[in-house]
Amino acid sequence: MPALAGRHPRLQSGTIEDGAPLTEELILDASGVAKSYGAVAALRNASLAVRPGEVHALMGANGAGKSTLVKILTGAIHADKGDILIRGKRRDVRSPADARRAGLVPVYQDASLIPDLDIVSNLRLTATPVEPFANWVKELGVPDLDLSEMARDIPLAVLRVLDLARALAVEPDVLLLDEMTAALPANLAERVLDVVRRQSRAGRSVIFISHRFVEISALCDRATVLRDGQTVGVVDMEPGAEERIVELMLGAKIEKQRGFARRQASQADAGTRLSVRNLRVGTKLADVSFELKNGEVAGVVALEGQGQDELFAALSGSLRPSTGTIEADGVPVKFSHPADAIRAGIAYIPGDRTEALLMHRSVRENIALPFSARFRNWGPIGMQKERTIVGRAIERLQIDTRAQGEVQRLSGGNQQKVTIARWIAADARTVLCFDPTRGIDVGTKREIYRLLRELAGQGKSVLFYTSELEEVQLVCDRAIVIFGGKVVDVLPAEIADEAALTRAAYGLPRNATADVGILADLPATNGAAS
Amino acid sequence: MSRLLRRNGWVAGLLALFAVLLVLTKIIQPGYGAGDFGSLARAGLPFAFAVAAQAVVVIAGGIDLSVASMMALTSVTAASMMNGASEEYALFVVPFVLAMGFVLGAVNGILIVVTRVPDIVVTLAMLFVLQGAALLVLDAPGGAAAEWLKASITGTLPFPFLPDAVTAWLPNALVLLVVCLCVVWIPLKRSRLGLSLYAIGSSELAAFRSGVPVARTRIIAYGLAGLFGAMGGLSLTMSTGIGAPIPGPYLMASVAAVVLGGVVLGGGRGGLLGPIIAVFVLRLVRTDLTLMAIDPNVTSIIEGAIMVAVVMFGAFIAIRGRPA
Amino acid sequence: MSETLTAPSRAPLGRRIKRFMADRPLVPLIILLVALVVILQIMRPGIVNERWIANTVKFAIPLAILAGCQTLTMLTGGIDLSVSTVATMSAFVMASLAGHYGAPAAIVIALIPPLLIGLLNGVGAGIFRVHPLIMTLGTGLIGAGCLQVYQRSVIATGTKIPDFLTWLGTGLTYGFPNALLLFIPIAALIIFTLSRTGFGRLLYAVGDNEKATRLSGVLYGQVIIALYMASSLLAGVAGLLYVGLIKAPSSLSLAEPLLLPSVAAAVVGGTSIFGGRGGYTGTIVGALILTVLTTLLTILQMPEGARRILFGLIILLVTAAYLRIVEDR
Amino acid sequence: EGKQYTIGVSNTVQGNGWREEMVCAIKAQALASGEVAKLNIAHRNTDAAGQLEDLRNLISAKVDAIVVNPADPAGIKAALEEANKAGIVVVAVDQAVTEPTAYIISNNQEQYAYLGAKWLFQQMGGKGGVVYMRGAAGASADSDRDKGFKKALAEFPDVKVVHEVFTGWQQDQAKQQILDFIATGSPFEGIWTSGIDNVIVDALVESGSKMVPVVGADNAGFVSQLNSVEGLVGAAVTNPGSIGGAGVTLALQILDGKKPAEQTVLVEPELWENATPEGKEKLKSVVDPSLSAEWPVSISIPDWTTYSKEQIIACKGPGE
Ligand SMILES: Nc1ncnc2c1ncn2[C@@H]1O[C@H](COP(=O)(O)OP(=O)(O)OP(=O)(O)O)[C@@H](O)[C@H]1O
Ligand SMILES: Nc1ncnc2c1ncn2[C@@H]1O[C@H](COP(=O)(O)OP(=O)(O)OP(=O)(O)O)[C@@H](O)[C@H]1O
Ligand SMILES: [Mg+2]
Ligand SMILES: [Mg+2]
Repeated sequence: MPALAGRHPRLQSGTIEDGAPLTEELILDASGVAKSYGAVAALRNASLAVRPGEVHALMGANGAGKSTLVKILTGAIHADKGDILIRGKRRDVRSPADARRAGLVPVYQDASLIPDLDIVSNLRLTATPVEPFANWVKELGVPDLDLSEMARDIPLAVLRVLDLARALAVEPDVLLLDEMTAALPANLAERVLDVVRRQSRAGRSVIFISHRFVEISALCDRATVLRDGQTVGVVDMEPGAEERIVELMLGAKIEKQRGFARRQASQADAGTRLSVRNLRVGTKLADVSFELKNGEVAGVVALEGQGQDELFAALSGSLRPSTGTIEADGVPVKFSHPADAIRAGIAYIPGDRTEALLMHRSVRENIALPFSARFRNWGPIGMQKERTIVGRAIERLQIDTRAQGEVQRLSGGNQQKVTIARWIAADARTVLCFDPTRGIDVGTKREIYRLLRELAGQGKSVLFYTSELEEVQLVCDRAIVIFGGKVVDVLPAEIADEAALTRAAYGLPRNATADVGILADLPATNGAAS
Repeated sequence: MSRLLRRNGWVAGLLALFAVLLVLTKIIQPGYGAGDFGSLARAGLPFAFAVAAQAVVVIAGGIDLSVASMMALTSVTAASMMNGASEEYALFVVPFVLAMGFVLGAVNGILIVVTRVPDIVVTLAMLFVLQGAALLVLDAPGGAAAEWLKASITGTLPFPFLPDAVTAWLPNALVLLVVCLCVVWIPLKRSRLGLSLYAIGSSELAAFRSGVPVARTRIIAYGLAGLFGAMGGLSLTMSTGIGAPIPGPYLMASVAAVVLGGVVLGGGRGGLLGPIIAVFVLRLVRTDLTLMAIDPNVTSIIEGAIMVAVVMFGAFIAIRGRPA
Repeated sequence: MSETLTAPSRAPLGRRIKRFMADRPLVPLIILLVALVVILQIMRPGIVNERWIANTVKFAIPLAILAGCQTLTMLTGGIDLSVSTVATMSAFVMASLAGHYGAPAAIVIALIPPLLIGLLNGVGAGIFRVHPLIMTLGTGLIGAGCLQVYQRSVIATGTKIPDFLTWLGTGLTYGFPNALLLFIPIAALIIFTLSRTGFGRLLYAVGDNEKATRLSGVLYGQVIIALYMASSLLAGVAGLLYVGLIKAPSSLSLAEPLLLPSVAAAVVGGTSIFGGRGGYTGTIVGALILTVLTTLLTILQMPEGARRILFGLIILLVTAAYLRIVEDR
Repeated sequence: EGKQYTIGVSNTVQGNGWREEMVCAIKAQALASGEVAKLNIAHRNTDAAGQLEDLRNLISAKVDAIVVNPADPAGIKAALEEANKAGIVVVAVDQAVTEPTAYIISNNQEQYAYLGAKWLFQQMGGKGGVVYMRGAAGASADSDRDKGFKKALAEFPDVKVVHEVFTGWQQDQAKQQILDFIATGSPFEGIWTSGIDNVIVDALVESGSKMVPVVGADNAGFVSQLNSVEGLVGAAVTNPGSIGGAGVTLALQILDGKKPAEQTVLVEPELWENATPEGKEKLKSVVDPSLSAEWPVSISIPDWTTYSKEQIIACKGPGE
């Protein structure tokens, strides 16, 4: 079993798997790294060996310890045990600034710009040269960035890009990208992959963390797999390697992903749950009309900034629409606060889990939060009843509750599950899911897909925005494509493959025969073109 | 341009408010002139330094409850050192006291960093410690101040190129304040250290990840607060000619003016100018209330109401200004 | 939830103790309290007797109630600096009316101004989003001014403290302060509210992540208004009790000296000033610690300055030691 | 009908019974004199620097005279000098000031402490332990009183201070301090207080401790305790808040051109005790339940104030 191999992964990778000589120079070589938070062991015995010029994937299920390892390597936290060799020399990395001097530059899982400083000041703070930064930003697909804008006014996806550009601008020997692409729409993600590839071509190394296998196989040379805080294997990326990685990650074989049973045609006229007409919100969402049926999962597909944020905000009562109507079960509704939407049975799960969670509170309190919201529930809580309801939701989502005392100690994926569990427990009739699988491992993703289908099976309706186009066919009944603030197409799941969705997302007319190719192939063509 | 106004709108508004109040004062008391304005500047001096001290710390994401005690301690130290000493000796006393303020302030910061006790508790403890120290230096008001020090905040200096009518409105106290603050703040704000102050106030984690030496920056922030506090203490000694070991009402006033001045409690936003103008607005309000001979008991209602109303108004614009 | 954190059986003893304390933050606090009492007893043998304990408890109770206001508001990331004014106000209004309208009516009327100030605080902090520090500072000033004006208008009528309040504030029954009759239910109510009611949960939730509560349908303004009104009401009750204890009905600065200690008691008791963390049991012990500390310093014969220095240092030391023990990082 | 003056008042302690009475006395005397058109009162909690500000504001307001209760004798010299230059008559009440042009009408704080302490030590039979409960650390009135106390102490070598604390002139603090001290069981034969007196008597009664002689000020609450509390021997030393009214009278006299021979007029304290029959009579005659407990009962000063009791209680100045 690979678990045994974890003790000497370097040996294994050096001798057995690719036959390269042991003496080959490694730019980064970490071994025996361990880190515990109280009773929770985030890392037990992790190792990672990176060669110059390679793109090295760091894989693992949610909570496996990837982010923890990145933080240790870059001095953001300190390991309890372990050796870190940089260019063959032992080095005690004391802070991110220290790591930078050693040539290790990270982009963490969450944005690291100072919210109250403008971009220029952020650059000056980190002594980042402005010129290369600006070039990288352009390169990464953000053409008209105003450098005097405050970081807090910038949307998350762009912030991630800026984080990356800032890292690139100092020309790091090792770039560590922790779920860099998770919050990005496909067009921006593509650019990132492109840039990473060019880094490796220039002889620099990249440590790349992602839960998207397409990206891993298209980009990486090797992958180190973590499970429960241990390195359980190092895999060369060759055809079929995905299977092996998944196997190592989960410790058992899992069946191949496939579409889930969709709504029967006979249920098609189950009645309209939500009907949105001529909705216009702010400047981004111009005119959107669609219907959401009972028992339906409708996917929303859009490039970055096409108004999807505003759509979800308006439907959840966070933003007031300027014109248009929303009807729930045929009754016109007006929301001036999320409480109104919730009363109408509409729950919103934001993509950014830090917006949804009480980080210092327990899993239980997080899940039970909506119960207490209404004034009439401010009184005593039925603890027994709560325990059962919450327990059921935890079980249904298989939340890892080892660190349930404080949600912040859960891994990203488990945190995401808590945000969903809340509304399962609250039994919301309609769920607005904004990119719920952002930064979630395959196993968990599949659970979430199943869950959404299950909800639909119970007659509930789900509006599902995703930045991963393949998910549409895995989960949705229909795809609603938004472009320039308007619905440009509605595709039934059968024909909503990535090619069709991509075309639609760019506002191109539907063309059944056009072969756009799968996403993973695109960068290659791109690279050839430029 | 519009961004400039948006970012500095609060300060501009305060400045306008100050101008309106000045006009109002002139209407209430037609005799109000440059000399009275000089009194205003002198009255504002200790408050302005207290507020500057508080502002630096608040921008860096903290709070300093020991400002007033720091002023009391530095004031009695200066007054007792100068007691019976020669005029020249004060030349040594001033830098000594300033350095003492910086060091004691830095102690605040070091304690926060080392003990990891929340800033509000550390500075609360230091409030008692510094106050106790002040009582050990002088157990009753006393001491003395060098004549040249006392003179340096009275009257006006003739400025070259400026007509007397203008210099009359530039009292020495005001000039001293501006010089002291600018000497420290302007180079600071332009430096990486200045950015770091804002950074740790805005997001400590992000600052740390951006390579800001968080602990050191925090210590320096408190050190600067101590330095400004010492300036405040000296200004007390300069205006009263003595040192008093019981802290004056500078703590609450500094917090109030910092917020009125547009510095966000919690850190990362605001500057020094706003709070300083806020100090003078509050002083002028008091002058007006005195000039109008308002019932003394009503004045504290009015002061409280103004504080609440202005901040509520600010909040109201902020809510209205939010998109959609 | 401690039940999931099963400590590995082979952990060294020191670590196990530390973890035990981390899960029960009250234990180290109580140890600190006992340590202070022991020091006191060593310095003045015989002082720790029944009568002294009763006195200490008597003085700790009003402080603990006001610190309760701070605990509740701090949980949401706020603070209530108007409590001392509010307490003084209710005491003075009650004392000035008791002669005319009788004690019950006077007490009821006396609680109206606190509620109004609480409402104002809540509206400012909850609806207009003024920082609570500023809001409560401002309303405190306004309240103090109103009290001064009011005092002028009733100066001739004289003041009176109902016997019932004196009994409650100063009396002992079987050696126990009568004030416990009021305090135990109040404390139980606060603790129950925080741990077992929807409102209590919301306080923690709002303090932790306001945006998340909004998305869960919580009306922030509603919670904050209720909170500050509750805080003011508590402060008003504390004022009534305190005037019964001190018997200085005409003082316009009656509870002023309790303001900073009330904040200190909450913080020493482990409540985070940034919201989301803490509880009332810790605050109660914190109030006792501060009261004992005051005694300790009164007993010490040293210059006033040195005494204050020591007070500050001990507060710092206690909090730092407590954090060290509780933080299991 | 004489001239109509505007008088400015500056006071730096708010919410304390003694100071409130002082302000009311100023108002009442201004009204009773018939010579004052308007009072301009700056009355708040602040320090010497704050008082400088208030005084300068009063100068800006062009008042004819200023009655000031100084936060510090030396600290406000600069503004008093400016006032003098502006032709404004300055009268300091309650405490002296160092500015030579200012007139002073004041309670003699040193004498206040000396008188009470001496009586107390005699009551104690010239020996034993005394509890010394001072005012606010660092206040100049407190250090003046300390001088008087020490002077009396020097005359009684067998009297020892067994406990010295600063009450900060706070009722609650004083009460807790004395209860703490009683709890230690240390013997003591007398208590001297700097005017926070009634809570001390309460504490003695509540704790069931043995009654010892107590010296306080002439606050209404304490005076009534001296008349009514079983077994309490004590003395009230007068420290009239009505000194403010006297200040107004002095200011008006000066404005009318009747300058006093001396720059400083000291109002000497009296001592009312309940140890002798004559003393008891005196105390009975001054007790005044209609006053709030913290107001001194000596609401007028013969020769200096002309208002009636109703006027000072009404606390209305001219034009109100
Ligand atoms: N500050 C913390 N306190 C306690 N436990 C923590 C803390 N940070 C991480 N952990 C725990 O360490 C483990 C590893 O977390 P980590 O964030 O490294 O996982 P990950 O592999 O990055 O997962 P994901 O893919 O979900 O982001 C998790 O079980 C998590 O609960
Ligand atoms: N949201 C998306 N969903 C699916 N595919 C996308 C999305 N965004 C971009 N793509 C794919 O990525 C490819 C690159 O997009 P891009 O807009 O960069 O095309 P381009 O015109 O070739 O621009 P350039 O030559 O400047 O790179 C597109 O062909 C498109 O298929
Ligand atoms: Mg992670
Ligand atoms: Mg292209």
